[in-house]
Amino acid sequence: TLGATALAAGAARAAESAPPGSVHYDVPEDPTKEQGRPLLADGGYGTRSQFETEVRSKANNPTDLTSWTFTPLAAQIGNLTPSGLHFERHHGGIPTIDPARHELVVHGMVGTAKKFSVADLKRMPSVTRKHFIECSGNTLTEWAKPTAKNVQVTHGLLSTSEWTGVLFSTLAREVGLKEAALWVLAEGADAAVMTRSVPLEKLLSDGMIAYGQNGEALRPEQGYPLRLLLPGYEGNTHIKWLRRLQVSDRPFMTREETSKYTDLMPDGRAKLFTLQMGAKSVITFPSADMMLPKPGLYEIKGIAWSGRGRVQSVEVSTDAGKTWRPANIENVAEPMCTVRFNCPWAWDGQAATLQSRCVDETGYVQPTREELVRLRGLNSVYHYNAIQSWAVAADGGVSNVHA
Amino acid sequence: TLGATALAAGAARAAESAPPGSVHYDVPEDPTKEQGRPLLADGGYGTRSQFETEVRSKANNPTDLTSWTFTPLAAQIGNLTPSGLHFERHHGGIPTIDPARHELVVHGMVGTAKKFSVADLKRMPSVTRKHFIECSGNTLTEWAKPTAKNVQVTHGLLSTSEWTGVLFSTLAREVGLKEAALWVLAEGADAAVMTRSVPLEKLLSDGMIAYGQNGEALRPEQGYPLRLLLPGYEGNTHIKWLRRLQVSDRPFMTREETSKYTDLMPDGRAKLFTLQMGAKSVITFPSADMMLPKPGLYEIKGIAWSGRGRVQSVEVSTDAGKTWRPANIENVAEPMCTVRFNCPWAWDGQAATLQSRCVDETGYVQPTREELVRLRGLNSVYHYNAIQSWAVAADGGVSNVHA
Amino acid sequence: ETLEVGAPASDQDLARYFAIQPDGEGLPPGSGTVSAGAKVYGERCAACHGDKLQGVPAAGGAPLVGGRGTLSSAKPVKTVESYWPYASTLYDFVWRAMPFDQPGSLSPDEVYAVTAYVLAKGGVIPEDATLDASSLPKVEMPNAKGFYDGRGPDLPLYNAGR
Amino acid sequence: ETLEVGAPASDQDLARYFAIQPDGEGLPPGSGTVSAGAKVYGERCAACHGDKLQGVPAAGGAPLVGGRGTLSSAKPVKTVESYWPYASTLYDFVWRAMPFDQPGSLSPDEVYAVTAYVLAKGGVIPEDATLDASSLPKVEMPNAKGFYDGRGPDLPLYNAGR
Ligand code: HEC
Ligand code: HEC
Ligand SMILES: [Ca+2]
Ligand SMILES: [Ca+2]
Ligand SMILES: [Ca+2]
Ligand SMILES: [Ca+2]
Ligand SMILES: [Ca+2]
Ligand SMILES: [Ca+2]
Ligand SMILES: [Co+2]
Ligand SMILES: [Co+2]
Repeated sequence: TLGATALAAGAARAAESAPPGSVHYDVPEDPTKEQGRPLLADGGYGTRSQFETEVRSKANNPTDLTSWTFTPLAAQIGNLTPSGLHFERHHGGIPTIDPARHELVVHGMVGTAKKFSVADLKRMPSVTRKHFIECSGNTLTEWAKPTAKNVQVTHGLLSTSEWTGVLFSTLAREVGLKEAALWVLAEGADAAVMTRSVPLEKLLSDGMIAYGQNGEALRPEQGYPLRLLLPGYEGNTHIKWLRRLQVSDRPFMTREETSKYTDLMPDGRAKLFTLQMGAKSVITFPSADMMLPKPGLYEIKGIAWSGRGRVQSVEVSTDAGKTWRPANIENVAEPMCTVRFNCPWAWDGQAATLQSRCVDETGYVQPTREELVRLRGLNSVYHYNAIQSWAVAADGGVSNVHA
Repeated sequence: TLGATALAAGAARAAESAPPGSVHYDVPEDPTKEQGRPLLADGGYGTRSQFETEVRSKANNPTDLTSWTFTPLAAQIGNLTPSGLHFERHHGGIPTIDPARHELVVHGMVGTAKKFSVADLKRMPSVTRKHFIECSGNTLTEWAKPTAKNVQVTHGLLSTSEWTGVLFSTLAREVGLKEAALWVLAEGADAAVMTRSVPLEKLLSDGMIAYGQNGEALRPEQGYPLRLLLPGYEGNTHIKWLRRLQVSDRPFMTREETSKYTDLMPDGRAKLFTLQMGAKSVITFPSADMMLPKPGLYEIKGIAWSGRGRVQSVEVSTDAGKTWRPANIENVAEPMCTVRFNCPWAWDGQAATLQSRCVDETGYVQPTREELVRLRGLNSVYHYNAIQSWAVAADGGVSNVHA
Repeated sequence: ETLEVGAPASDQDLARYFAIQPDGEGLPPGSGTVSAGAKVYGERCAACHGDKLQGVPAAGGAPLVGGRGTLSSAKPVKTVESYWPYASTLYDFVWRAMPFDQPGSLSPDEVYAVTAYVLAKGGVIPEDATLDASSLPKVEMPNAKGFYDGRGPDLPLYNAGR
Repeated sequence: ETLEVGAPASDQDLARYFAIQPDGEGLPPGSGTVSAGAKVYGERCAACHGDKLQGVPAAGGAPLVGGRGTLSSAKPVKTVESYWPYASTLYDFVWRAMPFDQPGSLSPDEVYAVTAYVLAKGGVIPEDATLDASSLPKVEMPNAKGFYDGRGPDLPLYNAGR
């Protein structure tokens, strides 16, 4: 349970309830007329305000040991996901790993097979980069008809963090790569012993063995103490609890890259290794399940991203895609990282359909749902990155629609 | 105490202790042979690993109601400070504020005095920017002789976050500024009713009313629900629990800008409004209180920042400043934001003195202690930004020295 | 010039790991028959995947057989039988992750056997088959030719909608 | 064109706020004598700042008097008497933040009185003085000329050490 000091403080307040991640404190009538609480009553690691209630929500799956949770995107402020709200996907539960007993082994088509402790990795040259991770199953309920009730469920398998770790290229120099090497198997230390084959070229370009997330160690749900980071690649490849990298001249064809994470086309054949996430965006305000109180000036806000580079521009439509206006980008665009966008909108009280569209620096334009279905049919499951439509009714109610 | 779900989980484990901010889970012998814990056992807001122990430490002051805590910089990974480890300074304790009852009033030399609810501010155009905040008292123990025992205490009044909020310039347009306006008083809603006068020019250039920190609402210790953000200015001016902005044609000469936060020069006169933080850097590994196990190759790591713009370059010396080598910058430099740097070092087992030196994009060079003392004497208290020296002894012990 | 970080990994260090490739590389010694597999399946798998390998939705256990000919239909049914391109994947996955509630608890012989049982129930191999490191990679899966490398973007999306 | 966000703040809304400027702007009606201040000080301040205004380190209360002539010495002592440039700051600060344990609890008259008391003990005003909105801004503090605008960097640090 929460550390000793907080525990003691907590006991005295056990009767009070507070949202997850927070501690209850009495609210003074006038905070300028009463001393506040002293320093370090929290034991030295702070908690969020008791007035903040957003949480990850879980998918309705038969077992919570192989399932996922959604980031509450509508409540997210800024461009980083708080670590405690990062989306989750595990196939055998969250393991508890003692970093002192954890190793990363690199072997296969290498000069010298080597093992690295977490401490070894921490004393190597490091890089710090901000990237999103998106599950390629994000938005998969929306192919045939609008299904999910809000943006947490339509798009919440997306989170952004600052990641710190060692580039794979740095490790590669330590072990030496054999000439014919082309693929690398990455393996996790969880109950699923999760495995994916990754093109060596990707690993050498920007693959990272991450041990840091948002300034501290990875969170347990995100792979503590080590995870693979493959900027812009589908989330399943960012192997968590990483324990092994096996270099080979061919892919391994694991269950997660054949039975799952392959994209079935209308002709009955399926695409292997659809690894990069397409350009995508979504309006988070206003979005489904919200209510606009009255006509007037609103600030449309949202998130855009691409697995292929920087977001170049975002456009917003309030008439179901007939006309588009450029949105403001709130923060500096970084490669394979989300941006926040916003755009003023004077709502006249008539029904309207809101959309956003992302173009990335390679020129890839986020498709409409029609285009996407024309290209892929209705059964490819993964990589749904079509333009999302939210309908605003005359009464201000917002809902998930296909425009 | 921690939300309902976590509370229940916590009760069952009350006997186990875990560091602040974490929850204890049993460690399996082999995590691949046992299912992990299910999703959302944390109530939907995650906690850090039970193996992570770093905490804010507090200064030894007579009362914890006006005091400060230090960020554990040596343990920080990457370029962001986890919100729970952000340094603190309060003058009347941490108030608990219900955002539904909090307002920001803007008045004085304006066209129309206005009040804004937190919800009002959240529906205005926003910006998201990464900035450090440094207390101008950071490193104040080091003027005359090396005093603090480690880098948490020498430099830990420094933290970096992604901040989201409304630019002051956006608010200014709502209220209208009178022609002769030059200064703005910012006031907090804590027991100290903290006040500082800020040049209007600064507020109009990049001053922000922040409501977001690292993707979620501000933490209570950081001013929940609103704080002023003045990129690169001394921390005391970033008024927390912000409730009021009063526009004037002259500064107010509050206690915090006369009795405190003025810099006494050797001639007995003192500088008012030394607001910008100078270029500064510090090596966090190896740093005082550490022990290098044996001679060999090490990766020197540290942090550099400037209140006047981007960090341009960082150099490292291992011979007390006789020779300098360029360091690698780990992340993209942003204005008034920290960068992480690193530099390989082959330690031969001889005594060595490690230093780092920052140059910012304006050409300002971080001074030696001698230069700083020559310019300011020994009694100016604030804005100590001299080059820090760590001595590595032949036995590997690292200590805080003046070179 | 390396950083001199990390230690050599010995054969013993590597012995606890495996990954089976389509050509059989990585398969351990041992073997298993369909009938031995029936016993393993009944005891260790049926509760979650069903007596008839039809799946048990409440347990999260997918159907393992059926679905041939459905892949280009409106309702494709993807199982080991109908969809998986390589038998090696079944061996690899069951050995690492099944039974779901006792991962990594099966011996190589048990995995050969239950793999043989699943493939026989799917009509992929005969009921009297024995699988081992040499026979398993030779199994031809019904949908072996159903996959192609899908790397790279959908090209029509470049400059679409402009 | 504005965003139409926020509501006008009425005079009543603004009445709960104050900030006192060196010229006295913001001072409330009322007044206080040194002797009235002695009583307020004894009851509400002395425990933390000492009988003789000498400070009580254990309570975190600084000395409020003394230190004249030390500012250019090796050990400067900065107090209201020796360091503060404006009497308005004392009124403003005590009204908003003191007594530390009961902030904002003093009436304007009490603040005028205790301000007068502290300034008299520091030899800044006579023992028979009365402070109000018109006399307070006229008080000349001993170190009134001891400050200058310090904005901008130390220029010698540009290109130093290069
Ligand atoms: C306690 C329940 C349970 C038991 C027992 C169990 N499974 Fe599973 N099985 C699952 C679940 C749940 C999954 C999905 C795992 C995931 O999400 O990765 C699964 C997945 C599979 C898959 C992959 C299906 C696909 O289409 O990708 C195969 C094959 C499989 N199991 C075979 C077996 C075999 C063989 C056994 C016995 C040796 C077994 N299972 C025992 C629950 C179980
Ligand atoms: C319970 C203890 C306590 C009491 C009672 C108290 N003070 Fe203080 N005083 C403090 C502390 C602690 C500080 C430092 C506050 C801070 O950190 O901002 C302080 C600061 C001050 C300062 C600023 C000193 C400086 O050099 O900046 C003045 C002036 C002052 N008090 C006057 C008073 C007066 C007048 C009263 C009574 C009306 C009073 N105090 C009552 C504890 C107390
Ligand atoms: Ca109370
Ligand atoms: Ca909230
Ligand atoms: Ca091979
Ligand atoms: Ca256990
Ligand atoms: Ca740690
Ligand atoms: Ca005025
Ligand atoms: Co894919
Ligand atoms: Co200053």
